[in-house]
Amino acid sequence: MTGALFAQSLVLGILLGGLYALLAAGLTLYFGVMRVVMIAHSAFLILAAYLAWYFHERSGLDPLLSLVITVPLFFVVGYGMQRFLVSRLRPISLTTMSVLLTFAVALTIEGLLGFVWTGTQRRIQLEYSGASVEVAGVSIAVVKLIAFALAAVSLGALYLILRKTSFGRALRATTQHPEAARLIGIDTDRVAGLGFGLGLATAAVGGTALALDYTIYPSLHWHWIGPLMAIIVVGGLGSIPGAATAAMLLGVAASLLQVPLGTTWAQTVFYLALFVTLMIRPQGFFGGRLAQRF
Amino acid sequence: SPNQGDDPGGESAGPDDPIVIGVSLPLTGDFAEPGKGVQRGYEAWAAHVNENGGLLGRQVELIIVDDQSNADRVASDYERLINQDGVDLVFGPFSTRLVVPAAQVAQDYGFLFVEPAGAAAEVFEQGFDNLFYAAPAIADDHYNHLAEHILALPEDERPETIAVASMDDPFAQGTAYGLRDALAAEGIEVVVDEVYPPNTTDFSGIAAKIADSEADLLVVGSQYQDGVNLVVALQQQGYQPEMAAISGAPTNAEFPAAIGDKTEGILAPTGYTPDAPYPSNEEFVAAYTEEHGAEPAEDEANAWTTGQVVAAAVEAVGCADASPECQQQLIDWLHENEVETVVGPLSWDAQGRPQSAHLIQQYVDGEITIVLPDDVKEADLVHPKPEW
Amino acid sequence: MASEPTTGPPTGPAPAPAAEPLLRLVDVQAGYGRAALVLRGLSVTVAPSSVVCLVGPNGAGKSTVLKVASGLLTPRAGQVVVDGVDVTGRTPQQLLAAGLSHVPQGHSVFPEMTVAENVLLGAYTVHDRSVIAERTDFVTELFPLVGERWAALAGALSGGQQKQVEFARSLMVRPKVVLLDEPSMGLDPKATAIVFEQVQRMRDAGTAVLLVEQNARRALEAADVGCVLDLGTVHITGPAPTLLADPRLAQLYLGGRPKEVP
Amino acid sequence: MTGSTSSSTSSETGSVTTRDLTKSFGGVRAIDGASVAFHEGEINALIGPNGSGKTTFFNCVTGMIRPDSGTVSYRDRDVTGLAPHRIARSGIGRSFQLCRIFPRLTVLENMLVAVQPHGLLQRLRGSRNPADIAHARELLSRVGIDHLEQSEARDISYGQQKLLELAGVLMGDPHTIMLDEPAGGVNPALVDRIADLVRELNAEGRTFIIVEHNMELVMGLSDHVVVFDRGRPIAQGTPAVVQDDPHVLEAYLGV
Amino acid sequence: MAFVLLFPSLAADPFILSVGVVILSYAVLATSWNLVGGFTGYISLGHAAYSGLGGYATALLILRTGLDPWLALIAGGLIVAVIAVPVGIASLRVRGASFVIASIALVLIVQLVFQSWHTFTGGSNGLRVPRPFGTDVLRPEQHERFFYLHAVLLALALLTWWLIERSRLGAGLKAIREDEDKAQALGVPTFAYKLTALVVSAFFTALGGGLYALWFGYLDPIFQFSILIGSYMVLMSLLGGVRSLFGPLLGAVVVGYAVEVFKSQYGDTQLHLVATGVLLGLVVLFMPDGVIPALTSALNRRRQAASIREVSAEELANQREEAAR
Ligand SMILES: Nc1ncnc2c1ncn2[C@@H]1O[C@H](COP(=O)(O)OP(=O)(O)OP(=O)(O)O)[C@@H](O)[C@H]1O
Ligand SMILES: Nc1ncnc2c1ncn2[C@@H]1O[C@H](COP(=O)(O)OP(=O)(O)OP(=O)(O)O)[C@@H](O)[C@H]1O
Ligand SMILES: [Mg+2]
Ligand SMILES: [Mg+2]
Repeated sequence: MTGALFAQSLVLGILLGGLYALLAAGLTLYFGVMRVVMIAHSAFLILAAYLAWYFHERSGLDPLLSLVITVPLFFVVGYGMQRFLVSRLRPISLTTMSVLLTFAVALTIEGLLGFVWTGTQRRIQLEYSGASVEVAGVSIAVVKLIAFALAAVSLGALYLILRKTSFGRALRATTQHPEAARLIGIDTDRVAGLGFGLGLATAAVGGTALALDYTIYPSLHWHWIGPLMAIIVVGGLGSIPGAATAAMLLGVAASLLQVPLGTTWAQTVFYLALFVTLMIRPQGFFGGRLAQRF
Repeated sequence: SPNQGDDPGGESAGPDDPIVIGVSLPLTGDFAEPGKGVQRGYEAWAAHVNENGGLLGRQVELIIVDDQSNADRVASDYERLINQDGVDLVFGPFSTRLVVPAAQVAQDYGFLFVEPAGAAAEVFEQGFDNLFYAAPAIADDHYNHLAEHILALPEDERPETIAVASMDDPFAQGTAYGLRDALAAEGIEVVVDEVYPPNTTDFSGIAAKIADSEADLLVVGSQYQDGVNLVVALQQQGYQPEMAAISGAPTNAEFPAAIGDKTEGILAPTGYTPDAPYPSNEEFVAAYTEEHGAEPAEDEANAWTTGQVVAAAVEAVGCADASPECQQQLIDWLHENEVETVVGPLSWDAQGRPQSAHLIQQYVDGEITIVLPDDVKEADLVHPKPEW
Repeated sequence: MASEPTTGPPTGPAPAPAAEPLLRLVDVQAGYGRAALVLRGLSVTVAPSSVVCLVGPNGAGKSTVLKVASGLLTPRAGQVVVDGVDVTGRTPQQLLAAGLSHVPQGHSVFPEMTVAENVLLGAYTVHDRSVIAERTDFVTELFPLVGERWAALAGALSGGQQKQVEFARSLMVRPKVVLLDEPSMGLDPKATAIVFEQVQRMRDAGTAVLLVEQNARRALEAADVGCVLDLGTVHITGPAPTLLADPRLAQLYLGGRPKEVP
Repeated sequence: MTGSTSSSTSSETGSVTTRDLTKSFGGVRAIDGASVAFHEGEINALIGPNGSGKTTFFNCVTGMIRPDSGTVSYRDRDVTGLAPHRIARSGIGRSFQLCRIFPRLTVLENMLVAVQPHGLLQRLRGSRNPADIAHARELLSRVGIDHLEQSEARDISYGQQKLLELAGVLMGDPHTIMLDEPAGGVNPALVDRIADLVRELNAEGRTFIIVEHNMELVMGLSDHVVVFDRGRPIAQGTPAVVQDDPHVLEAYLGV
Repeated sequence: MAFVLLFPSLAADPFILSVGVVILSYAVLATSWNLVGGFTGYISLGHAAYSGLGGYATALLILRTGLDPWLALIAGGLIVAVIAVPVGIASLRVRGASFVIASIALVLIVQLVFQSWHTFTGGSNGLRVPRPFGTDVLRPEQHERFFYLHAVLLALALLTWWLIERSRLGAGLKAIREDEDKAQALGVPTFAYKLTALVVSAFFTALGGGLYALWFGYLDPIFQFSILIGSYMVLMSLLGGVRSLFGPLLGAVVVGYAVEVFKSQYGDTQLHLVATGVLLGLVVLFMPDGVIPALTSALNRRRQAASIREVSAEELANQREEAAR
């Protein structure tokens, strides 16, 4: 591998890792604060990408502007999804049943996308699609840079909301002991709904970022589920910093490994990391701060 | 829908009953886009035949079902078409990945199986004797004219290095590797050789490798959108090859729309061109354009060709029913005869491989134009290609 | 109060209410899901500045009474009245706003949050920072453990320590009515003493306390009124000392060998 | 059945014995070099303030957590670091402080789980054999919840769950029974019955190690008391001796 | 039972019969899945890995070693069972969500490997599986034979489930589903039990996959190792009820039938996905225990035991007194 290729791959890995980080953070949020495994996250991601594409197609405006619509929209949809679907699951089997419920939602979204926009692959055609800036011999595509910036900003905001606000505390309390949370005056229904909305809002941002530089099609979400799921386990279910770090590391690793191994084998790094994590530290490298008590 | 369910054999079909033809196509799922192209081609063919007095004086009727791009479904579809819907004939589905299981069912029931899309070499190595590919050449031979042309270039113009990237798909790989192997055999160095899974959306890594290699010739075996993505990613990395041969994507009408004015100089093999001088082609282009307001593309043409091939056999043998005798006669006839089609005269070897070659097209001044072989070319091949 | 006819061993009449009761459950019927009724027409009244203690066998419905009172469980019939207002069917948040707080049975800390976060969440509905600071100081002094393990995850504490945190958390608000479900369970003698002392202080501050305890003798000693609950109804209501003195009752519900606790 | 109830009841052999047992969690030393011996055939009590390491001690002994250092032996056999089910099979049954039952199994099914024989063929035998069921019913009635036999365990009250857990432990027919706050949340009248049950079982030759904050119960029931503070024993002996120990008074009873 | 035996002679045409084979194959897979999912509550969305591996193992054994197809089938099942051991050791260390994710990862990784390893697996070219019966056995007759073969396999899987269900192993597995630590403290060797369940389940799943491969005759990594197939197994089991013997079978019949209906109903749109999604969602929301338990509990509602005994005050006093004595 030449030095230039190494540098280029490294930068590509970091850019990709940023996007993974945002998406994985949303995914781990549901789990960390709601014990819900949200398979449909990437389906919503694709939905947001479609909306960005459609918005661009119709208005001719920059797809980034669609965020003004999709972020609030997704927030509301997330709220509704928690309140009307997820909250109906029985607490005792919440985790496993939520997998199936959100799987059903994912299928439904995929089907509707296919119904409305057919299975045709879509891609936003922008003035600056092929543009890039060159820094020290490394070309960085403008669209990737924008996507990365979007990811970084939303990730930071998400972290601050969860850690520094009383809403964040209430959200975590709600997951950990809903009954006690209600008894100390937290409107758990609302809080859980808002938390879900927040998670889904990250999918809106991620989807728009995705639409800038990728082809989209209805079944594309399957392609994202695997790596994202692996990332949140490696990072520790529920840990946002964990998810972000794991996303970065694995994004870079996949990008670098692709040079000697090729695309397909490089993909396996996510899953290998997952199994290695299970063997060495099943609770993930950041999560599970609390050792099991008996 | 036709009502021959009670009489699957269909031997006693009267002269007024329509000839029912069953097809399973990927109308949803991964192969939906080309699948729909094939559907348009089949439907246009059927309409055209019916307007012109039908087959053997009978109308034809298509039953098209959706296999969801799924191999399990495609087999079950033909099972149903043959047994439950009592079709008289079947046409093939789309995509190499679906052709094999479908051909198996057809063979088991003794049906003739002419298909518009299973071009990979492996398809013809499975021992099917009922299978015929209705296009000029199997995947590996698509670039034959280009390979000859490159090897005939003067030493200083000849590319010295090749970068190859192909989707992990028998058809896409077949085309790309046909060219790669032909050139490599003559000593041109392959510096990058990448395969990516069909669902790949991020091509920047592959592009980085290709850009880093600075290969003279870029060979891409793509389906459609992956080709677009790879080209954009290569542009982002500032890679400028002397020659770019991309199968699959560029023959799509949406390709120039997707990458804008960066198409100039891209080469692509095609089995079909609306401008081809073959007698039936004008008829086809006219009929199709009238109905759809656009010229047919390759998928539509292959479907139409399938119809033509089967029709030729039916007219020659004089039967069109599900009975093994009739089907066997049709098969035998095709093995021994040549058929005039919109892609030229076709004949097949014992395994069903067609014996012609593909045309090579190039984007010249924004138009996709035939540049090879010399006897049918509309313009000269531009080399080296302009920057994208 | 206690106008219900009582069954079971006769006891003296209940003492006259000191003031308008702060909490009244009237003829409450309640149950879980579609299952049979757990509470079958039960009434309890708690006056300000008084401690009412519910005792009874396991599964009698004591916790269910508290859940109905705090809105965790909606009764199928009957009323819950807080400070003269019918609050039947309101949510726990609304009831907390109305001045009623409930410390549930078992463990209810937020395990993956720090002790600090747990305690501060107790003041979720309080917005005055100085009040929060003052009460935080108070509880850390009361339970030294809370201060010592301030930054530790609550789930990492021992069972009894968690109960201490929980109780400390409940002291962050000063409601008019407090429902305590077995607050001393799992506590060591020192902590138990602190809890009962706080119950006294709440009463002295005018709060109405409804206490459920299996540490029945100790609880009745601290209470004004005792109610014996069995099979979903109140069987006996009376002044706590009277109940304690009743040998048959003691034998049935308070353990057979009345002995002084060291 | 794996029980060995007929074995020697001499208190000469140690029951559960630990040597220099240590376990820390992060910065917290939950057990700090504890060397303790519990007496075979007796009712032992383990008391101490909240957070003194009693539950952690139980967890180390029963293999639920692995001690950082030190050894655990059971009836003169080193069992340090064995998997929990192995320790259970060697004859130690335990209950949990935060009551653990199988919520969606019925009360009776909860009981039957505890019958886990050795050997594959044995395991493939039916789990609902009449003898086991009769035994389960008898134990349930001894703790007073036989009427709940068909209820799902999650639908019974907290105290009832504790009783179910106790009965479940007994169902495994363990030789040594470690109970973590068996009386917590249990009605006093029933506590008396539990005490009687413990005495009966002890008379049959079973050893008990009981963690409890109910001093009345501890002092009335136990033969041998160990007092923990900050992860190590600070006193041990008969109830009378321990009760008057100044350290104990200061650290635990708070007088 | 009788219906199953008679089905081939009742089937109007070979197509119906082939649908019957597919449904039975679903039933085999769902029942096999339930051996681990139902007992232990470890929800595997990646069981397609085992069925796919079973198919490939069978095919590759026949093609590369020339083994008799039926021996290859059984050997394939055994190989997959062996593969399941390390997979289980790695993934059964975590519960709940992590396990689900690990199972998804398993099927994705196997797909990548089988797709990439062209020389061995045929990669994206797919793999033709030689027919176990000679060419003189016509297709309809093949369908019939495979129908019975699947029925036999299903019966074996059901029998195994039934045996485990009533055994102490089964009691232990169910305890694991509820509370693993507690089960361990009661002497249940939880890890060994979980692993046993997974391996047995993988074995039957692989046999199901292998048998299907022999019937279908063609393998392609994309279709073999798909999450969707694994999810169908879960859907079918849940729909019927994971805690009843015939639950997965019933689920397979319903889902298999529904798939055909949705397809013919919604033809060439993606609405069939929507229909499947909505069906799954409804089951999860309204019948989380499945159809069979929902029906039985509706029938038995009256028998539900009251949580509090009905006794008069008089009896109560007596009772308490007696108890106190
Ligand atoms: N979630 C529930 N679902 C169904 N039944 C329940 C539930 N919780 C309690 N019960 C039943 O209601 C009755 C009363 O339970 P409750 O928890 O109020 O008893 P309790 O008096 O608090 O007992 P304890 O002293 O053991 O805590 C019990 O018989 C129990 O079986
Ligand atoms: N999993 C854990 N992670 C971190 N710290 C722990 C953990 N388990 C126990 N500890 C700490 O170890 C110490 C001893 O806890 P343990 O539960 O053994 O106390 P205990 O004697 O049982 O107390 P109690 O009477 O309250 O039940 C406590 O300070 C506790 O915070
Ligand atoms: Mg209670
Ligand atoms: Mg403890």
